[in-house]
Amino acid sequence: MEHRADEPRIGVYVCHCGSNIAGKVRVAAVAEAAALLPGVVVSRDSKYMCSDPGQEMIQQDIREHALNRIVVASCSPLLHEETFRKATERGGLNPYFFQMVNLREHDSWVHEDADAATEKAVDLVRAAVRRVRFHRALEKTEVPVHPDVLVVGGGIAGIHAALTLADAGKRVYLVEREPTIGGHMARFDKTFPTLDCAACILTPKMSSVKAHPNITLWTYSDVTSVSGYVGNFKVVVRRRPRYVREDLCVGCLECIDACVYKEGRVPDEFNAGLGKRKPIYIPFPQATPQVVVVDPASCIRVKTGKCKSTCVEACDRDAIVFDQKEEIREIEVGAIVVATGFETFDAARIPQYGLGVYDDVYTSLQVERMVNSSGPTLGEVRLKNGSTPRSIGIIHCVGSRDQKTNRWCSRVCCMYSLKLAHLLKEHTGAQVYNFYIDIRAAGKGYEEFFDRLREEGVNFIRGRVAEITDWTMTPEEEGRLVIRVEDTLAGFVRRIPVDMVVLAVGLEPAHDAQEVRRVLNIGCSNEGFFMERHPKLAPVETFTEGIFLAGCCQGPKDIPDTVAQAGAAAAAALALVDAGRVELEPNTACVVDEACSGCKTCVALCPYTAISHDRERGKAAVNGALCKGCGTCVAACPSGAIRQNLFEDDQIFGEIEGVLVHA
Amino acid sequence: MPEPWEPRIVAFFCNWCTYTAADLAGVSRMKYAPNTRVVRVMCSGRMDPQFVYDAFARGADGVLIGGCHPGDCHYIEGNYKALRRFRMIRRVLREMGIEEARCRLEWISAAEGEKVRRVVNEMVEEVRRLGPLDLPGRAAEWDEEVSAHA
Amino acid sequence: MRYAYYPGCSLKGTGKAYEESLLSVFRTLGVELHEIEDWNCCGATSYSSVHNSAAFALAARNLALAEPLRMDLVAPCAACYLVLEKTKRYIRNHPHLDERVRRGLQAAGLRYEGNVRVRHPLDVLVNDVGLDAVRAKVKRPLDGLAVAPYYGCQVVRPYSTFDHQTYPVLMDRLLEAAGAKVVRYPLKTKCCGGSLTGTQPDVGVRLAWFLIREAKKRGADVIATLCPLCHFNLDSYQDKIARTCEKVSVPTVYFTQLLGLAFGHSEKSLGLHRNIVSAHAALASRSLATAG
Amino acid sequence: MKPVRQTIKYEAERDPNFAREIAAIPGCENLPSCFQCGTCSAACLVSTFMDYTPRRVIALTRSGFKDEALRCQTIWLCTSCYACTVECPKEIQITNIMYALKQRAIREKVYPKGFSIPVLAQEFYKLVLKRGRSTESWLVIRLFWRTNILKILGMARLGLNLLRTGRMSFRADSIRQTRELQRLLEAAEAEKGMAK
Repeated sequence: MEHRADEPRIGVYVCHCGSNIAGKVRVAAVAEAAALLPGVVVSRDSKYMCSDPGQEMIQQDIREHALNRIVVASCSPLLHEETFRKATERGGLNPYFFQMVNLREHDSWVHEDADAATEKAVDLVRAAVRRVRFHRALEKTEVPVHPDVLVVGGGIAGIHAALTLADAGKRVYLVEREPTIGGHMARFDKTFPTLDCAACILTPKMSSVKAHPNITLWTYSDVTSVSGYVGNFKVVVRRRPRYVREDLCVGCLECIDACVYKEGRVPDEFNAGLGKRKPIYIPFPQATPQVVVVDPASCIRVKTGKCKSTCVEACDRDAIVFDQKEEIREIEVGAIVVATGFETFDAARIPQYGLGVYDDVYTSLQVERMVNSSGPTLGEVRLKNGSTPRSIGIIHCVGSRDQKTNRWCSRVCCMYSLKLAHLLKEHTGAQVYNFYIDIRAAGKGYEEFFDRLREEGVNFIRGRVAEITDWTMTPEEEGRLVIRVEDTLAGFVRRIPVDMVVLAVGLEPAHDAQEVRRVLNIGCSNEGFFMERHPKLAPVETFTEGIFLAGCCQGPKDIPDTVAQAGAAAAAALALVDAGRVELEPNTACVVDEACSGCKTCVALCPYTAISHDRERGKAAVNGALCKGCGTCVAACPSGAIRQNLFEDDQIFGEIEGVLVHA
Repeated sequence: MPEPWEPRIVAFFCNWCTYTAADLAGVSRMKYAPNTRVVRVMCSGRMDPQFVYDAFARGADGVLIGGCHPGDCHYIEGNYKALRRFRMIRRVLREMGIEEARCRLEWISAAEGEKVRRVVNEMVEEVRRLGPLDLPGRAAEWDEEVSAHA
Repeated sequence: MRYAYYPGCSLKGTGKAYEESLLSVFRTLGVELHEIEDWNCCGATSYSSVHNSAAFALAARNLALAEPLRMDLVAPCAACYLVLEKTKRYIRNHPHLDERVRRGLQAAGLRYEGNVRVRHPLDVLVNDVGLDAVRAKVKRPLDGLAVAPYYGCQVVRPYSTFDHQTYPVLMDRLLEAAGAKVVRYPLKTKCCGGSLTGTQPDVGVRLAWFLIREAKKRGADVIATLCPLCHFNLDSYQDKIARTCEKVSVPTVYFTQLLGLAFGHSEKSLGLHRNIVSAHAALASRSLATAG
Repeated sequence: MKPVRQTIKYEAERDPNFAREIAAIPGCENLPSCFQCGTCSAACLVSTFMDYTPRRVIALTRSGFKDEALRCQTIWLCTSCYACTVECPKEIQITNIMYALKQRAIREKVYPKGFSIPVLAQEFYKLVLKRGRSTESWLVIRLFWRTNILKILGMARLGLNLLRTGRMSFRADSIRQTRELQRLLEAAEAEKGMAK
């Protein structure tokens, strides 16, 4: 056994956290009770322990009272453990002679009775006091960090993060599932509130990705496994066969013309099903990379092997290769930026809105393509019968703010609905009605854009549409779609006949977000978006160190916010890989040789193969670099021969005893 | 006058899921019974059966173990190990005449603050129905009996 | 197939034809109904307007009477169906209410343990008997008969235990199985006016008019209903609609009457003679009228 | 010209407990969640004729304007078709709240005058209490006796039609165990401990 500091001299600090803790827990009484505990030399309560004066107080007490153990009872250790460890260290102690008590999240905020909350606080402080005496000085462990970074997802978030990192001189792997990067933004026509064209902003960035010497772009590829730990991830990427050699194809599109299908047959994903494409296709003219792709689900050659394969003949570079197989690539990276994006709500789930039932009901994404001059209608807004709509209804919050579908506000629909209202009015001169519950125009220049729309004569009706129907009552309704809505500001129900309906669909987690989360070992919030480590203090970090979030995979957000967050994620990743080394929590396990019987129980248990059996000595040994500190082996060792730093048996028994023994 | 008895429950929460969920319950200001005392471990796989026995021996009326959902363990499969051990712990407790409801294992993800509230409240009520376990008291009685017979 | 049977007040009065046609269709399909002894009024919508727990206790008496039969309970009237289903759910989910209802039942020497499954004949016909079995019994398909399928409200709302709550389709499928041409009818679950036709005719009759007018526009020969109140409102006020709204008329029949016709039963045995706006001419125009 | 009325509301006119009392009734729990989107009103066919839209009734109830909520016609025009309830994005069971308001209006005798619906409801209640079943003809006669005897003459034709088609009789139906039923209803209505 190593040397333990002599008699413990413990300092206890109970934080008021303003009124957050003191409003429920009688902090002075807690400090008084703590003062009576064995080993406690100093016990104080203070308004804000995390503030400079609070931390200074700890440092001063360490010096003045020769304290050798510190307990701070304040908020969650996930928030401020590091803060107080540093304060302890500045006071001249090893930072691990510190223990934190969570009086806020686990006590004052969740209990109503002040007596019970105070009693609980005293118990928890007593437990920490009993625990901290068993703490020991630990060395910080540092590991080297691999300098490369992986970015998963090639929408605007992934593109921006990849470019930022690459510009900083880091080698970046950008992995995208679709045949092209660009994501949802590539499908938008204009962007709010400035109405600059989405393609004009995005496509230069897409080209930069392709051209950047530091970026390796893998489209039509999936991340299938991630192992390792912060600074040292091993990633497996599966590159699906696109039956076209990327190194040879120049994007001349001769093969598409030559396809045995003379017309497109398959609903075109990029145009949200408004157009048709062939089995061999390029998603859109500026697709990056400029390489065609063969859709195995519709290509006769892939499905049956029986096709004249006119595409192959048409290619003078022999780029089309039907025997292409999937490729598995293994890479090592120091950090991962996850930017896997979102999906839009399937409006057919709300049959009241008639998507798929009535001809002229469209989703907002379809309308983005319709108003786009390079879209399937070349920017013409036409009804199914070929005429131009005279009136158009835009329905906000489709699938959002609804207990039966998605509870959350999708944040972008108000603004993109305003944008579409403007564009549709511009394209058609129609009367445009926006049906909204609340207009959420909180962003720079957004409210001004809303002002502009009203000035342009767009009608705003505050009410959630109950139904779109072809049940008509008056001559002017005949042959049109009738929107039933309460004009809640006027206070009565209205029937408004329109020719075209636009459903402003909300944002949802991608359908496979749960699988992606498992591969990456990160968490999801209840609604299924990836969860950030802390909404304010660590908004792009995840609970897995070294993995960062950008864009809508973390929650709905617009393009400016997405780009800002992507920049933040890139900066966080950069800070990690640029440092070259990362400090690890020293909570690893180690074998106490004298007690080890060499039974090997632990060896099989370790999920990281960090434990080996030294045959010569007949003992187990933990590789500290591989151990991640779960403590599973510690609990399983029949001889009690494995110790987990920071979570030693004595420490935990001390805590158990502390919460149960009444002082 | 002796204070009315209140169940004392020691909870062992894993750092990544359940402890964070309890933090979330706090941030969301959910209210639940004040009878639990949380001991943080990095992983439910760290749960040494001795922790459970020790808690009961020192006077706990119940023990709650919280880990990540199956498949979601931060350490890949520590929670499966915890589940295996938990089954064994329960068998031992049964042998000792300690009711099953006094020891509970729950999967609570970091997003499930509401589940922390529900599980804690449920467990406090169940244990309240069972009444005090008071192993230390019983042990003292047995000791007396034994010495009386001696 | 055997079921407990709760006819409800309407099927013994204004909705007699519903019971007549239901029993005769079920007989053909080999479905037995056992009417529960001494059943009472379900309370409908009016009772809930006066006293809450008493309304649930009133309905619960029927559940208590049906429970010993150990069969699913068929309730053809939409209001009865809903009230029984709602009562079942409310006493299960609200302990305070359960206690009051229990106390009431006890005072009448009864108890209810929560084991009665409430069914609508449409549910039974589609899900228990099955469309194939129905098709097999069709002797005279309703060829060419254009039917507006009108479900009304309370069979599908709020619980929608067997069909969509706003866009149900099972009656469409059933009538198609009998050979009818079902028209697309966007008002299939809109309100018929309920009791307003009597109490606030200026409101109720207009609602019935909306429904009849749209059925006409969609080319329906008849409107099919599955609720005695819907039938009453659509059938009985057409003269008033003609006077106050518009001269428009479409006969209204029970879906069971249409099935019965397809099975070869006579109009009389199905109670079609009880209609105020006779469906005879509409049926005759598609060569479906029967003698007597 | 319509007389000019004061429309401003003072805090003293509000019943601050009203919303809580209504929300405490089984099935009315979600009242506080309303965000006033008006889906209920637009889903309601009868709202075509209502004095306040259902959304406004919810707003009045939630804000404690009890008098307005209880005296409005809307609650009596609700036919319980549940369209609002199934469409509500906040899963508020508006139909149940309408029932709760009706019960309260009858208890406090504040329903609109000359409105036959609440009268029908009470007549129905009495008839069922007495006989265990409802008979439409009896109900109609009782109803018009109490509201407008002249109206019954306008109904004569419908009555004749129903008699002709064998769908109406003047013999009131009844269950056998009326005594037991009355005891049942009394016990269910009674507050705890008062049951005989």
